Amino acid sequence: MKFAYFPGCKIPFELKEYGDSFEAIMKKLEVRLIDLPFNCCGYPSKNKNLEISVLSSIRNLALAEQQGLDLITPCKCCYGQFKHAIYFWNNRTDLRIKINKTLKNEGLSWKGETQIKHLLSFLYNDFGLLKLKHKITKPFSNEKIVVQYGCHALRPFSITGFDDPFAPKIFEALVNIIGLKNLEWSKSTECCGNPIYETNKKLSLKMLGSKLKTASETGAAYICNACTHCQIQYNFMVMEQELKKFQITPVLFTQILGKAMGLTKNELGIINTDLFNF
Amino acid sequence: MIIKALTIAISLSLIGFLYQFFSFIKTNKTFDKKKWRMKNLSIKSFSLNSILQTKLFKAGKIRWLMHLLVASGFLYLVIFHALDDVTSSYWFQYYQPTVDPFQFLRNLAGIFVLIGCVGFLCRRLFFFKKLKKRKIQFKGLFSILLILSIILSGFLLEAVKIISEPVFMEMVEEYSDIDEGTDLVDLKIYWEKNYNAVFNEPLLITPEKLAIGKELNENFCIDCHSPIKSAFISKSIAKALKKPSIWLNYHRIDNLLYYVHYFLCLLIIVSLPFSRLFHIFLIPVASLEKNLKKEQLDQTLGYINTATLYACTNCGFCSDVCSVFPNFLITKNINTLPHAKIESFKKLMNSAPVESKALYMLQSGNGECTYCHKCTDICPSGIDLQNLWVLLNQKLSLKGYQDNYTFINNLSLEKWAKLAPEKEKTSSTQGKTTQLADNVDSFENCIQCTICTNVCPVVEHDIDGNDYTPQQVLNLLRLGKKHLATGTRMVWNCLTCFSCQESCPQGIKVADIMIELRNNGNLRADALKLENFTKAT
Amino acid sequence: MNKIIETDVLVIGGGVTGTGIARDLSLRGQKCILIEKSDLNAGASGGNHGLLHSGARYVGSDPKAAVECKNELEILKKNAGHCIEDTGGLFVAVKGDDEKYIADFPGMCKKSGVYCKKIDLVLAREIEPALSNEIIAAYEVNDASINPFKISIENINDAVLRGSQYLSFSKIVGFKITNHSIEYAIVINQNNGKTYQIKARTYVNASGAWAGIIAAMAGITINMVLSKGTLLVTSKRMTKRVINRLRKATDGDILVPGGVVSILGTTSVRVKSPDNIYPTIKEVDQIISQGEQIIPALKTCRYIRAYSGARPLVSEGNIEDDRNVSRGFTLRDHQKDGVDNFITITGGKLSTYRLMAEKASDIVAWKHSIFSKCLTKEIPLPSTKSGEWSEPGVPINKPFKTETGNDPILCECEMVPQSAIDTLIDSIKQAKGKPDLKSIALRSRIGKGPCQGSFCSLRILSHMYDRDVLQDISDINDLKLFLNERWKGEQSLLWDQALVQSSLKEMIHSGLFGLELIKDPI
Amino acid sequence: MMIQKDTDCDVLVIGAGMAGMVASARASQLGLKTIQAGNSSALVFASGLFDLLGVFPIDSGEILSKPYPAIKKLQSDQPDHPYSKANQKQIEDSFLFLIEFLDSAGLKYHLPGTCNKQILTSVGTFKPTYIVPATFLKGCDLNKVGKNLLIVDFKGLRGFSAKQAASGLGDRKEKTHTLSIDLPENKGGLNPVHLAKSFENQEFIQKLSDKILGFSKKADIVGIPAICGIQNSFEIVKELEEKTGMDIFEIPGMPPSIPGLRLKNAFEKKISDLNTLFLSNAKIVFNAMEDDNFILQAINDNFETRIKAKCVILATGRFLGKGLFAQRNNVVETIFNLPIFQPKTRDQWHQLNFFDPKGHQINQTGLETDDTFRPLDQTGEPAFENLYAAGSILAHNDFARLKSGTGVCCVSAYLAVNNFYKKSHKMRNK
Repeated sequence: MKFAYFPGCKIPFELKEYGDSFEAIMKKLEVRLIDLPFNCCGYPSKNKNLEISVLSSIRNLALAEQQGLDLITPCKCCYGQFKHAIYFWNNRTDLRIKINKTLKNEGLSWKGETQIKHLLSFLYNDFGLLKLKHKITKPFSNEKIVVQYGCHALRPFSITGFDDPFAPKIFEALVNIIGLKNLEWSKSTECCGNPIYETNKKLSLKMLGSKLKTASETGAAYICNACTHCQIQYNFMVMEQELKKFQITPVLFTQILGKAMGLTKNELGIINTDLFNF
Repeated sequence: MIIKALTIAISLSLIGFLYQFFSFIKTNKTFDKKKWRMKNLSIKSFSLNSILQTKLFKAGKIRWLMHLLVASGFLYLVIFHALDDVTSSYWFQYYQPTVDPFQFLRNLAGIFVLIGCVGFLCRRLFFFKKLKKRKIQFKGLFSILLILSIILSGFLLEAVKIISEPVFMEMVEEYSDIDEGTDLVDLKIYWEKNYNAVFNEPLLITPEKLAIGKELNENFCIDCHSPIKSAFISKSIAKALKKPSIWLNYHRIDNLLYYVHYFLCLLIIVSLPFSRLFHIFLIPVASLEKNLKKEQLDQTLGYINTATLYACTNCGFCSDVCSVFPNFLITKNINTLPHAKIESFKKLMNSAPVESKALYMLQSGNGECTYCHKCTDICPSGIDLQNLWVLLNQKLSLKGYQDNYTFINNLSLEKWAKLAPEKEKTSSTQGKTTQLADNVDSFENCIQCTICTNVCPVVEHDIDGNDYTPQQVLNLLRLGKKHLATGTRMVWNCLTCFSCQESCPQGIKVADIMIELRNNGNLRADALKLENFTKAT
Repeated sequence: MNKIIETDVLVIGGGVTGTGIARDLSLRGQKCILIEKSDLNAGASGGNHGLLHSGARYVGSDPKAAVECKNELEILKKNAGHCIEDTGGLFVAVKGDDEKYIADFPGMCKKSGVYCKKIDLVLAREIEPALSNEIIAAYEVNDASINPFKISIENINDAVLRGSQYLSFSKIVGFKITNHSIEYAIVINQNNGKTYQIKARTYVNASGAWAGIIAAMAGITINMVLSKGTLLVTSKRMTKRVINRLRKATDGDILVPGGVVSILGTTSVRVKSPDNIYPTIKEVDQIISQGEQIIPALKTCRYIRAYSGARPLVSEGNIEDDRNVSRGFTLRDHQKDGVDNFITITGGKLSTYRLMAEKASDIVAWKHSIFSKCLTKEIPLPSTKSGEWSEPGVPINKPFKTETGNDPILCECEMVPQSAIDTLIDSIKQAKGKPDLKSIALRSRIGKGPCQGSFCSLRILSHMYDRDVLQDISDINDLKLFLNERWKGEQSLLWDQALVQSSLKEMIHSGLFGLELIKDPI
Repeated sequence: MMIQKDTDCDVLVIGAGMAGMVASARASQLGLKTIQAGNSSALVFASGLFDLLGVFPIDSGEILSKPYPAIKKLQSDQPDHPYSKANQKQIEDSFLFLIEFLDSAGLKYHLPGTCNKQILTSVGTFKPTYIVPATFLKGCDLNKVGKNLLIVDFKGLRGFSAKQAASGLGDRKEKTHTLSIDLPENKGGLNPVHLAKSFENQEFIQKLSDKILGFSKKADIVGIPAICGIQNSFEIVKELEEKTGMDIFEIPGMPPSIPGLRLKNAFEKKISDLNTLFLSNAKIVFNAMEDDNFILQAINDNFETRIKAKCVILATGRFLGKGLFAQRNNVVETIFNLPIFQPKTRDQWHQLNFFDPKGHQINQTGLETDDTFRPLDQTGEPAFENLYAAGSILAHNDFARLKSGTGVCCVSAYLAVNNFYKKSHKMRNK
C-alpha cells in the first residue's frame, strides 16, 4: 500500500515523536509513505476566512492527486478539516470556481478523486483488525487505559463519516486488540480544549482539568490519543501545577501500537523511559 | 594618502559594528536574562554550520557549491593578495605578486569568486520557485555586485598592467642596468612576444634578437616575474586589449584602475556591518542557538534572536516552503511570508518610522503563522525564524497591535454593538446568499429546545465568562442582530467541537454558523483596526 | 357601603385613544382615572397592523382622513420617535388590478397633498427584492410602522407620572344618572369581584368597539358597526418598506414590517360582538392567497401567529362593505342626548389617535372651562423602562448575564431576561393589576417568538412561584389561559414548521404535565 | 463528488426515537444485521417515564389506576388503535424486553406491575404512568403516602421551582418544605445537562447532602429535579440517600430532560455494542425494490450510503420526528409517500381550545396498518411485504392525551420486529 503522508504543521517540530512512531509502524505494516511539498491543511485559517482554509486543503489534495495517491494523516484536526473542505468545495459553487481559478494559476487542479484516511479509520476499515492482530508480537497485559476521540474526526458524522458519533468503537477495538484494557469514560468524546488554547488559555486548561479529573477517576493509567492537537494539549498538563497532580499519562496510540509490534523505543521516539517501563 | 583612506574606512566599519551591537542590546531590554540557559547553545550546529555550511548543503547542493567557491576564493584573495604586505611577503621571502604560484592562484581564486557571484545573480534573477511568478523582488544584490566589480576591476587592472609600456619601463629602470640601446629593444621584443606587453615603436623580430632578449630576461626579470601564461584570465583579457593599448598606456589607465579597485575594497570594508555581508559574522551566532519549542522561548536571549535577523541573506528559501503560502495567495499580504516579515522586522528594530498601517499588515500577516518550523528547518543561515515570529508578535502587541480575539475581547459588547456597519440597521432577509448567518432558512427551524446549549462544553466550563449560549446566538440572528452576534464571547470561545451540530434535532448547522460568525467578526475587526490606523497616520 | 373614588375625568377604555386622552388631559392639569375591563390595547388598538398611514390609502375613499393621517404622521415622528420605525412605503399594483384607479392615484394624492412618487418597476424590485415580477405600477409614499403597545404603555406611564391613575381589569357595570348628568359610575374589579364607585366631573367613553355597550348604560344609543380584521405575522421580515396593494381596499392588501417580522392583513367580516373574536382558517387562507400576488414568498414562508381586531365604525344607514364607512372618527358630546357630562369618542384609526384624544380633551376642557390648550403637539412622549420590553429585540445590545451577575434569560425566542419580568411584575402591581402571564405578555415580547410560549411560559411561571407572586396549584390555570391565548393566534396556521413546534408544545403541556386534566375554575 | 458506499442488512430502522431504538435493540438482539438511521436527540424530549395508558376514554378527564382493563375496552372500542393489534401478554413481554435491555446497559427501571403510578411533575400536576426509572420510584403516589416532604430546587435552573412543585401537594395534611440551593457556579442560568454532570463529582454531592441534612428533622423524603447524574444516576441517588438518611426521588420537568438523555445514552451504547451501524442525521430516500429487497439511499452531507435491506421498520415519528409532513392543506408521509389517515380539511385539524377534552384531530393522523403493523396502501393491502411501521407515526393514537406514548412505541416496535423475524424464519424453514 502507498499513501501521501500528511503530517500537518505540528508534528514535524512540536510533536516529533508522533511523526516518528507513525512512520515506524507504517513501515512495519509495509505501507509506503510519500512526502509531498504540502502546506497547512487550513484548519487554523477556518476561523479567519473560509476561502483560505478550503483553498489550503484542496491544494494539498491536488498535490496528492497529481501523484495519484490517497492521503493519510495521523492528525484528526487535519482529517476533519479536509473533509469539511471537500464538503464546501462540493456544495458552494461560487467558492469552488474561485478556488479552482487560484489553483490553476499555481498550475494545479483537483478532480475530487483523492480519499482522506485517518490512522485509526485506516487500520480499522482498510488494513483490517485481523491482519493487524497478526502483527502484534508483544501484546500488553491488560494495562488500564481510556481513549480520547478527537472531536474533528468524530463530528459532524454527516461530514466526516468517521464512526458512530455518540457511541464510537473504532478506537476501543484497536486498543483492545493490542492487549490493553479500555475503560468506560464519560468524557471520552468531549473536546480536549486545545482549539482555544492560544486565545483563551484559562478556559482551555479548565476543560483539560475536568477531563483529566474524570479520566483519572476511572482508574486508568493512560489516556490514549490519536490526534496531534489532543496530545499537545495533554502535554500541557506538566506545565500547570494543579494539573500535574492527576496520576494519568497521555500516550500516543502509535507508540503503544509500536511497542506491541515490538519496535524499539528509539524507533518510536519515546524520550520518557518509564512509559510502559520500556 | 592611501593608508589614511584605509584607516578611515576601517574605523568607519568598526563604528558600524559597535552601533549595530548596541542597537541589539538596546532593542531587547525587555528580556530577562535570568531565564537564559547554557544548554540552549549548541556547539555542534555552530561549528558545522559556520564552517561547512551544512544547512546550506541541505538546502541546495549547487547553491552550497557556489557559496563555497565565493567564500574560499574571496578568503584567499583577502589574505594572500589584499594583505600581502603583512602576510605573503612576510611568510615567503621570494614573494612577488607576479611570481607563481601566487599569480596563478590569484587568477584561480578570482575565477572562483566570479563563477559564484554570477551563480548567485542568476538564481536571484531567474530561479525563484513559487515566488518569482508573483514578481516578488528580493533586495541584497548590492553586495554581490560589489564583490563582482572588485574581482573584475582586479582582472582588468592586471591585464592593463601587462600590456602597459610605462609599467615595463619602470620595471626596467628599477630591476636592471639596461640603458637605452639595442639591449632594451631586444628585451622589448622578447616581452612583446612572451609577456603580451605592447610597445609604441615598431619592432622587427629576428631569432638573434629574441635569443638576446631571452638571455636578458633570464638575467634580470625571471626571478620575480613568472611567465605570463599562469595569469590565464588576465592574459586573455590583455590579448583582447591589444587594440586600444596605445590609448590605454598613454592615459595610464592602469593607475586609474588601481584606485578604483582599491576604493571598492574600502567600500566593502565600510558597508560590512550594514550590507548583507554582515551575515558572515552573524550566521555563527545564529547557528549557536538551539531551536526551542514555543513554550520555552522565554529562555532565549532577545538580542541574540534579533541579531540573527542580520544573518538573513534574504535567499527566500523560507517563503518557498512556507506552510501558509495559500493564505498569501488570497490575502495578498506579503507580510505573510517569512522573507518579507524579516525585512519589516528589521525596520521595526531599527526604530525607523514605520507607518501604523504597515505594522498592522505585519501583525495580520504574522498572525497567520502556524509555527510549523519549516522556515527554520530550511534556513541556510540557521536562524531560528519561528522563534523570531513569536518575538515579533510580542513586540507588536506591546505596540498595541493585537490579534482580533484580543481586540474584540477588550471591547465591551455594548461598544462592539455600536460599531455595527450601517447597512445592518434594518435587515430585510431576502435574496440568495451562501452565508448561513444571512439566510433565515438556515436557523428559523429552531424549536428552542436548548439541546445545543446543553451539550456545549464552553457553556459548561465557562459559566461566568460566557455571555450568550449557542441557541441564544441563533436567536440574535433571528432578531436581526448579526453584528452583535459576531462580537459575543460564545462565538469567539467556540471550540468547533460540533457537539451542538451533531445533536440538533432540527438539523441546524449550529457550529458552522458559529465559525461563519467568527469569520465575519474577523472581517469587521480588521476593517475597524484599519480605520483606526489610517486615522492615526 | 362601596368605597368611592373621586376624580376630574373618568376615561373608559385602555386603548390608544383612552391612554392618549388620559395623557392629554393630565398635561392640561386634569386628574384622570383610566379604567379598562381587561388590559391595555385589548381591542382594536392591539389588533391592527401597527401601520402609520401616510394618507395615500384614503385619498380615494376618504380625502379628509387622508389629510388627517398626513399631519398626524409628522407630529408622531417628531414626538414619539422611539415608538416608530420610519420604514417608508410602496403602493404596487399587479396585472389585473383596476387600471383606472392606478391612473387616478397620483392625481388624488396631489389633491390631498399626500406625497407620492412614481418609481420604475426595475428599481422597485431592486429596493424590494421580494416583490412579484408581475407588478405593473409602483409608487413611493411616506408610510411608517408603529408599535401600538409601546405607544399605549408610554402614554399611560406619562399620564400616571402626572398624577392620573390606571386601573386594569376594572369593568363598568353601570352609571348613576341624576338630572341629566352622570353622578357616578359603578365599577367592578374583575380580579376580586368587588364593586366600587368612581365620581368624576366628566366621563369619557373611549371604549372603541364597546362604545355602543357603554353608551347604552347611560341610555344612549350609538349604532356601532363592528368589522373584524385578521392579520398574520411572518417569522421573518419580508420587506424593508410597508407594501400596499394599489387598488380599492380589500383583503390581504397591506404588508407592514415591524422589527424582524412582517404583518400581513387584513380581512373585513361583520361581527356582532367585539368579545372573543379569533382568526379563522378561511380568513388566513384568503389573506395568504391575496398577499402572495404581490409578494410570492408569502406563499411558502413560515407564519408565527395570527390575530384579529374589531374595527369600531359608527354607521349612518346601511353599508355593504365596511371599509367604505368613513374611517374618520366620531366624537359625540351627549349633552344633546340629555347627558351633560358624558362624551363618546370612537371610530377613527391608530394613525390619528392623538388627534382624537386632542379633540375629545378639548370638549372636556371646555366643559371644565379650562383654557390651557392641547400640549401633545409640542411635548414629546417620554420613553420609560417598562415600555422598552415591548420592542422586538431592541433592549438586547448587551449581555444580561455579565451585566447583572445572575440574570437568566427566561424567554429565549425574544431574549427577555428575568430582570425584565421582575420590572414588569412590579409595574403591573402598581397599576393594581394582578401579574400573570397574559399581562406580562402584553407588556413584553414573551410568547411572541416561534415557540409561542411552549418554554418561556414554564420558566416564567416557575419564577413567579419562586417570587410568591403565585402560590396555589389553581394558579396553574394562569398557564392554561396564557397558552390558550397564544393558541387562538396559532391554531389557524399550523402547518409545516409551526405544526412541528405546536406538537412539541402538546407533548410537554399535555403529554407530560397533563394540563388538560386540570379542572377549569367555574 | 460524493463518496459512495454500499452495504446491505436484514433490517433498516429509520428513526432513532423511542420506537426506533426499541426496534433496533430488538432486531440486533435477535442477531439480525441492523442499520439504524436518524437523529437520536428526539429522546432528549422523552420524560423517561414509560406510559402505557393513563387516560381513557380520551375525554373522561380522569386518571386511570388500572391500565389493562381499560386497554381491553379500548381494543373493543377502537379496533384500529395500535394496542388493538396486541394482546396483554405481548404488551407485558415488550415492556419486559425493554426494561431488561436497558438494565443490561446499566439503566435501572422497576419491573412492570398492573397499576399506573402517579408522578408529581415540576409544575405540581400528577402524571399517570406505568413504569418509572428506579430513581423516581419513591416519589410515586405521593398524595397517598403520609410522609413529610422536602422539595429541592436550584437557583438558575430555569423552569423548576420547588414552591411550584410543592403547590401540587397543597391538599395533603402532611407538611411540604422547600429548599432553594444557590450554587456558586450559577451566573445567569444553569443548564440541566451541565448540572447533572456536576452530580458526578464527589464534593458537589457532599455539599448538597449537607444542605439537605438541615431538614432531617422536618422531612423524611426528598424530591430533587430529575438531574441526578447522567451515567450512573442510580448509584448517585443511593449515595445521597446514605449521606442524608432520607429517601430521595427525582421529579420530571420540562425538556431537555435528563432521564431522556440517560435513555439515549443507554440505547446508543448497547445498540452500538451489538454492532448496529448508526447513520446519524442521514436522510433516507427510497429508490426501488430489487427482488423483495428494499434499495434505499442514506444521504449525508458528505457521502451517500446505498443500503439493500430485507426489511424496513418505519419509526420516523410524527411531525416532530419528520415522519409526517404537513403541507398547508394535507399531511404526507415523507419516505414511501404512503397514504395517510387524516381529517378532510385543515379546519378539522385543531380545536379552538388548546386543552379541548376531545383532543385535536391532527393527533389521530398517521399510518393505518394490518395486524402485523405493516402499513396499508390505498387498496387496504400491505404496501410492501416487509415494511413495518412503529411508534407515533401510527394512526388513531393521540398518545399525548391518552398518556400512552412509550407504550405504543415499545409495543409496536417490539412486535413489528418479532413479526418480521417469525416470517423470515418460516421462509427459511420451508
